Amino acid sequence: MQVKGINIADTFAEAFSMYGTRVIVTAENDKWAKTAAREASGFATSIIECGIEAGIEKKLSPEETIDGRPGYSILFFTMKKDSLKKELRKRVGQTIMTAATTACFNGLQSEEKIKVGGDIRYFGDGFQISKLYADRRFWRIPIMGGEFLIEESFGIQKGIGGGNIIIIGEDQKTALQAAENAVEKMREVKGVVMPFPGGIVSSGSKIESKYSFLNASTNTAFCPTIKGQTESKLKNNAGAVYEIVIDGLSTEAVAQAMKRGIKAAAVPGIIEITAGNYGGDLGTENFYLHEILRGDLDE
Amino acid sequence: MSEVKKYENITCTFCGALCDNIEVEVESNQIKKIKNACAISRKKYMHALQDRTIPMLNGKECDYDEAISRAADILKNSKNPLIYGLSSTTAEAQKTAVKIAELSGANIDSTSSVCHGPGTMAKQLVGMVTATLGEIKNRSDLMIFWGANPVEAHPNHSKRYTMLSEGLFKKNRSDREVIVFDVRKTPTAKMADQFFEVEPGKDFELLMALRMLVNGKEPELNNNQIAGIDIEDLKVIAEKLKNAKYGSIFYGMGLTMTGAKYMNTWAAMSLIRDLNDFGRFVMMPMRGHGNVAGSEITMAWQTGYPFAVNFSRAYPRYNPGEYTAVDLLANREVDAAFIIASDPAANLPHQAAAYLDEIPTIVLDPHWNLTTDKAEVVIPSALKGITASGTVYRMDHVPLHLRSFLEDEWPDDAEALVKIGELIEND
Amino acid sequence: MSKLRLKLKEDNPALIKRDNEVIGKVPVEAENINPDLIKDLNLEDLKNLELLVGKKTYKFKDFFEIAGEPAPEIEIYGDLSNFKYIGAAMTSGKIIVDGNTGMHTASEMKGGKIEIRGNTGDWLGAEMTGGFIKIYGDAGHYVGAAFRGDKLGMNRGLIYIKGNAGNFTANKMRRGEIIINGNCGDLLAAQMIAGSVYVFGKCGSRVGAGMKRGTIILSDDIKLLPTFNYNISYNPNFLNTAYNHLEDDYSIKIPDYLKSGNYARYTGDNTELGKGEILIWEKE
Amino acid sequence: MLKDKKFTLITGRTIKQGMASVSGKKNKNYKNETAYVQLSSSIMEEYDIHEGEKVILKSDSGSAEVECRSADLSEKIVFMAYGPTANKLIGTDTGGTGMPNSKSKIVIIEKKEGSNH
Amino acid sequence: MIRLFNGVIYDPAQKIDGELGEIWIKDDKIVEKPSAKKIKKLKAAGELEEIDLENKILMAGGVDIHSHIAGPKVNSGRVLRPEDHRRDNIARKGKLRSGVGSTVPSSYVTGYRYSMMGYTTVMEAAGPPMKAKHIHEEFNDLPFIDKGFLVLSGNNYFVLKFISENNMEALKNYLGWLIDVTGAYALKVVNPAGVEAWKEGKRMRGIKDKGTSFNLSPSEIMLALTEANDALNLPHAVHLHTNDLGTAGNYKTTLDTLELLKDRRLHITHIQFSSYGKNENDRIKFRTATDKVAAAVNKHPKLTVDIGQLVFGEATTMTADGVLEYNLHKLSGHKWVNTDVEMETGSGIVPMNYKKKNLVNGIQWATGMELFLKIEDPFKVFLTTDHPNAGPFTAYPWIIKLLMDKDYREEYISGMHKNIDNYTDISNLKREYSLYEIAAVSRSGPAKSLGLKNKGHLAPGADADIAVYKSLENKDIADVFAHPALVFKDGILVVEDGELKSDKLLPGRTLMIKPEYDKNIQAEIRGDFQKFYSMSIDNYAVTDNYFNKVEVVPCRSKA
Repeated sequence: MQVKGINIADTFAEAFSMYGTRVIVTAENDKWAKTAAREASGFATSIIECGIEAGIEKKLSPEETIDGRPGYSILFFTMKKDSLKKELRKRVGQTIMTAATTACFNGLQSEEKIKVGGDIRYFGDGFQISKLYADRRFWRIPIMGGEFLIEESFGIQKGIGGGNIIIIGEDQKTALQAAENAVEKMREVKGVVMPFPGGIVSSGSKIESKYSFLNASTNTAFCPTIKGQTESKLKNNAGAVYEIVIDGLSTEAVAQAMKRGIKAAAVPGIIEITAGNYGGDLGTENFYLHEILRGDLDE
Repeated sequence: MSEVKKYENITCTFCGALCDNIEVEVESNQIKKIKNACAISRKKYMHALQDRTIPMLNGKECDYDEAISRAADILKNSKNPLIYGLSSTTAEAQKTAVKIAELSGANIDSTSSVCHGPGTMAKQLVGMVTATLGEIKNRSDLMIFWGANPVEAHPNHSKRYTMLSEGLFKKNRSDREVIVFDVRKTPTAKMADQFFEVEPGKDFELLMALRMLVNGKEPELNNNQIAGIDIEDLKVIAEKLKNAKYGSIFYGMGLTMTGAKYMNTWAAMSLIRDLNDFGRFVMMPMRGHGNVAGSEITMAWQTGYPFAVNFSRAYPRYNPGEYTAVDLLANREVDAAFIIASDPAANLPHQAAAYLDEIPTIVLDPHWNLTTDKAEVVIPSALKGITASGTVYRMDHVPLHLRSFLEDEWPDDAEALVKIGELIEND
Repeated sequence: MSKLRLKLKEDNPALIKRDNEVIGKVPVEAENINPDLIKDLNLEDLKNLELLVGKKTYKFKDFFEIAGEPAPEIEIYGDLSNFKYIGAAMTSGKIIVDGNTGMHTASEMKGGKIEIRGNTGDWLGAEMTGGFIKIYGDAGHYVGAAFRGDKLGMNRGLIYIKGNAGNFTANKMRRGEIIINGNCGDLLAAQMIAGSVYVFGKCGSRVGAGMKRGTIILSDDIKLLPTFNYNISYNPNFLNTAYNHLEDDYSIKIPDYLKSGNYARYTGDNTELGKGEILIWEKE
Repeated sequence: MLKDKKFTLITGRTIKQGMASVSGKKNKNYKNETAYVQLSSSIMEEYDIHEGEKVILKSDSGSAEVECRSADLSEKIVFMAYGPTANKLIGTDTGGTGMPNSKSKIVIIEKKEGSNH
Repeated sequence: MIRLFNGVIYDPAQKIDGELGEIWIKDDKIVEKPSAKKIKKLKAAGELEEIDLENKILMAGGVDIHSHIAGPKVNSGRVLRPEDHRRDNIARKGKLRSGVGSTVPSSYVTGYRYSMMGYTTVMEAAGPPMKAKHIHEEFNDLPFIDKGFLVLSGNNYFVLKFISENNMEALKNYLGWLIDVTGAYALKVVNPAGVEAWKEGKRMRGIKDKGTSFNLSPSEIMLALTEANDALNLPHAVHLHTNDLGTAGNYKTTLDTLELLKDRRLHITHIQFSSYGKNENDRIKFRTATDKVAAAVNKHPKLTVDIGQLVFGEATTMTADGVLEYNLHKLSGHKWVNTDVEMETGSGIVPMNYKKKNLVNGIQWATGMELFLKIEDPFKVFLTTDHPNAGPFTAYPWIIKLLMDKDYREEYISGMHKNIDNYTDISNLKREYSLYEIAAVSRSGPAKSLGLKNKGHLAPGADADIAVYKSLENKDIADVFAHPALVFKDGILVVEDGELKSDKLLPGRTLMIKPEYDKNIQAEIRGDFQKFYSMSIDNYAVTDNYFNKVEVVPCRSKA
């Protein structure tokens, strides 16, 4: 199969079931909202070393937020509910509450909830104040900068972690441009984030290592500089490979993002667009690229 | 010719102090001599047998039984009657009045609602630390009168129970420090060691500030004064309150009727409660009418509630502001009234009392008063503590038995009420 | 949707007359005006539903001209200022009264909506635990309060009064929101435990006396009790959230000026827990 | 303007009112003992009122003609003994408590038309 | 006459344990079965009513030895708590007056609710002598049950004065006079010396120290009062509310008291509140100490106790032990009433809500249960909740179920705080009460302890106060005891099928005693009385007009 003349591998991205939530952070102005959102979603590329995966989903206008201030929505993902609560509490406490003028709200209405503000409130040392508006409870925590407002509970739901596409280009510049194009388009999709820096993974990995103390190592099959030394999946003319990893609140959103990404990445100079998997046995969800593109899912 | 009889330890029913040491000499069914009575009490005894009511229907004299039966009819046939008064009658009559209220689906309220009812409402919020009068006489080293003027309202109070009395541990005036808080320098204030003139309506602020000071906190100030009293003075007062071994506060309608009304008493009760963390401290409402305390007591054991009780559902419900006399009359919600031993035409706001002219009103009272003018039915009765016996409760809820020592032409309140009750019940 | 329409008869058994002139009105206990009860009745049963008039029992048909059919939505026309307990303890449905109502309207309400297009009496929404009350005119005393001796007043739900409210509004309030567009009497939120009260008009004396927790938002300056401390003049962000919620969820119009500018924050009552707050909007 | 000056009307017991009330409510003495107002002497001076002169007290609930007597009072308050005259000035609004404002009614003092002392 | 036949009779006083039988009632008494001839005559005259009980349970009417049902403190509790009554309304019905219920019911409702459980005799547990008229006034509005009151006498000025002067004769005469003039039934002693200490702003601990201006220890007071009680031949022992009541570790004070009075007649009331151990280093200071207390009770030859079983839910604590209520107020933050009564006593009131999941409340509950199960002789331990202190008396049927049904008890415990077993050993107790034992703890025992010879049994001569309960088969025990099939008071059927008959408002009797004493005591105390009381001694006595229907119970014959 080809998209705009670019070859699409007949393979699938192997993804996992994760728990996800959406956090809205607002501030007095865009500068501080963005600062907080970036800090909160920083160092959250992979649960393997970061404990949580996160990314900024969307910038929100004052009309779109509950407190009428500029904001951002951030998605967070972990494998287990417990860890989501734990990691989120750390991040909200350390990066949002500490950021000037911010407030923090739940952005996901769902049955299942985790207590975040309800735990962070104790930071108020007894001076915290609860407010209940139409069944949503908020906590006002006195801080040096004034008051930090945070919602008591955040909705969580099952989502997908690890959807991906791999873009193989003739050279680094072309591959990166294609990847950037892809990320830009994928960001238009609601309910997904690309948790790696700039949305792009430069150092992909495989499971297993020659060293017994490591359980992951560089993705040798896709490393262009050693394609002569080891078994490679790359053609001779491949100069650089970039991966885009997608976490989303639903299968549909992830598929939609992959589809948009592939289309946007299909530019001259790209050799092939493929996806990463472990043979299909580890993940809970397999996204077949051809199926996605055929429009089986939507469009 | 006729023999002179002497009675000792008679109880005067005028005020809530219920002095039970009156001596009376009687000859030919007339009071000849009175001892130990205060100026008001003396007048009361001397005048007791004058200005007596007779049974009346629509301004015309009638048989006693006719008046009774008309009263029963009015109560039976009304949809929402009011029974009011009760503070100057016996517990026996009060009990029966409650029964009549129940039988006739009435609202029943006592003069408590316009005197110390607010204190009872405050008690329902916070509780109350109190004592009998003798305990205060025996132990209290610091006595405070707050918006209370016993010298004019309870003339023998200070001699029998407080400043000037002889107690077990406190023997005389010099064993006690006395402070008065009031909006004007009353005769009681003149007997005190210290008088503080309170800005009218600011008792609440003052009490709350004292609570702060007693608990070691500083109240917020605008001009170094609270309720017209300097903060430095208040600090001294707070220390005195804390250092009292057995302090006591007597409060009057200067507290219950003003500003925050029952919340004033709530503040006072909260202060007194707090003060028991330091020493002992008690408070006492200066009950006005002789058996107004009894009206709350009897109503409470029969209905669970002290006043402002409604029986339209054949069980008691309670709500001051809804089932209280002033509200019911002023809002024109009742279609008949039974006034027992009270004079609302003199004592209630004019517009509330005026409604009694428009609805069938029954008055049970031994004397003519301003309300009897408004009554369709007037029922005479015997004189409590003179020609009628019965039970009365002092301001500190100590019960006393009244003994009658003269003959009367008319049955007493309790008997009249029993008759009315029977007529309604057996209808 | 079907509706039940009740129109109060001008001559009815609650009137107190003297020489054929109306001199007063006996209270009518109308807790049967409740959608939970009425929606499943047939018309005949509805006509015979009881109303207590003082101590005497009458029927709906003695008081109302009945139109429409029994339904979860009830519209009532007439001056019902002597009717108590309308909508008391209702859990669902809707009552609209085109006129006044008396005491205990929607007291102990649990859910649904009640709208009074006139004035109402004391104890509106007392001890309610849910639902939405909207009063176009004035309310009496003890809005959302606790009954005598009880520990907790209103506990969830929302009361919106476009006119004025009386004394002891939000007395011992535990949760929920009360919004008073007009003025408010004395002892607002006395002994409040938690919740939010907004007064956009003027306020009587002794606001927040004995309050433990909770938030009182005032648009007009007041004389504070000596038991409250000043903390700061600031623009609290949470109020944005609160105001948006009132406008979005309940269509309550918040005066624009309150949405910006500073509020002075006082806390107290310091004789009690001292964790209550009074936020007073500061004119320039 | 003098007439606009507001006073808090305090009603209360006096021993004479007490004595009169138990000596026949219909007697003139009871009426007399409950139909005067006490004012501070400075107010009397300010209003040019003489001891024993009759004035009109007005509140938002009613008005009453009363005799003036000077007393040791603050300038903020005027005092009347409990009774039917004072009750003409007391309103019926109990503020939901059952208790009328018997000690916090705001009154103004008006000189009687054509009064001539 | 009435003949109740085919009843399964439980009458521990006569050692009848579930035997099928009949009883005969004439007027207000249980009588011997008449002769065949007489029966025939009665039948012929239509003067015999025969009721087939169809194997239902037949017991004497219940006797409550300790309950706060009337008088100033109870009434103050009523006034204090409109919220307690608001949802529990009883409308007037027939001749039955209206009222309100819940933990501090109005007087009529108190009578109704006792009667509706098959109880016919109740002792008001604490009356201040100076306000005795009030108690008797309420008694006259307390229908369907016989009642008496225990007069507070442990901190009374004259008691303390005579003891400190070692004038035992005056003490005895004074107590006799006090009972006589107040119309009381027995002597109640509450926290001796401790109540006076509270008034003086002092605190006491234990029973040995002297701490008030009277310079007496609780021990000295208790020894003197128990001696005087015997000297007066009062039918009931001194009814004691121990020192240090309600505090962790107070079992030691209780054991000291039992040791001090080991050869005296004694009743310790609501002993549950006096049987707590203490964990010094635990956040939860309380634990049960029922092994030691029950052992001491089992050993004491002249002792009876009632439990004061805790019931979860609303309660209104009220006692003459003022300092205890102050402590409860400080602990709970709830509203608090205190009334000091001159020269005599005091009282306090604090509403409470005992929670099943609360560990301390759970330990208190277990303490009561353990004592019930560890005290061996059912004639020594009686069913009470110290109404309304540990809970309302209306919980008796539920407590009976807990005592009779081990499985239910275990299931109930499983819903309590998870650490309950660390502080109690209730889970290890397997004893189940039999109906015979239930009859003992709720009727025969308390009647015997009170010296009420006509009560608590079904032998000829007894008052015809009778409760008939449905048989327990396939029925909920609590439900059976809450809704008697029939209740007779004074031989009159007042309850049928758990419902009060509304055709009459039957007044109960006031039970009192008239001990012998030297009447000159009144003259002896007159001087101090007139000086230090606020009322005249001539107005102190409860006069006959307060007594509606009186029964004077004879004192014990002189040894």
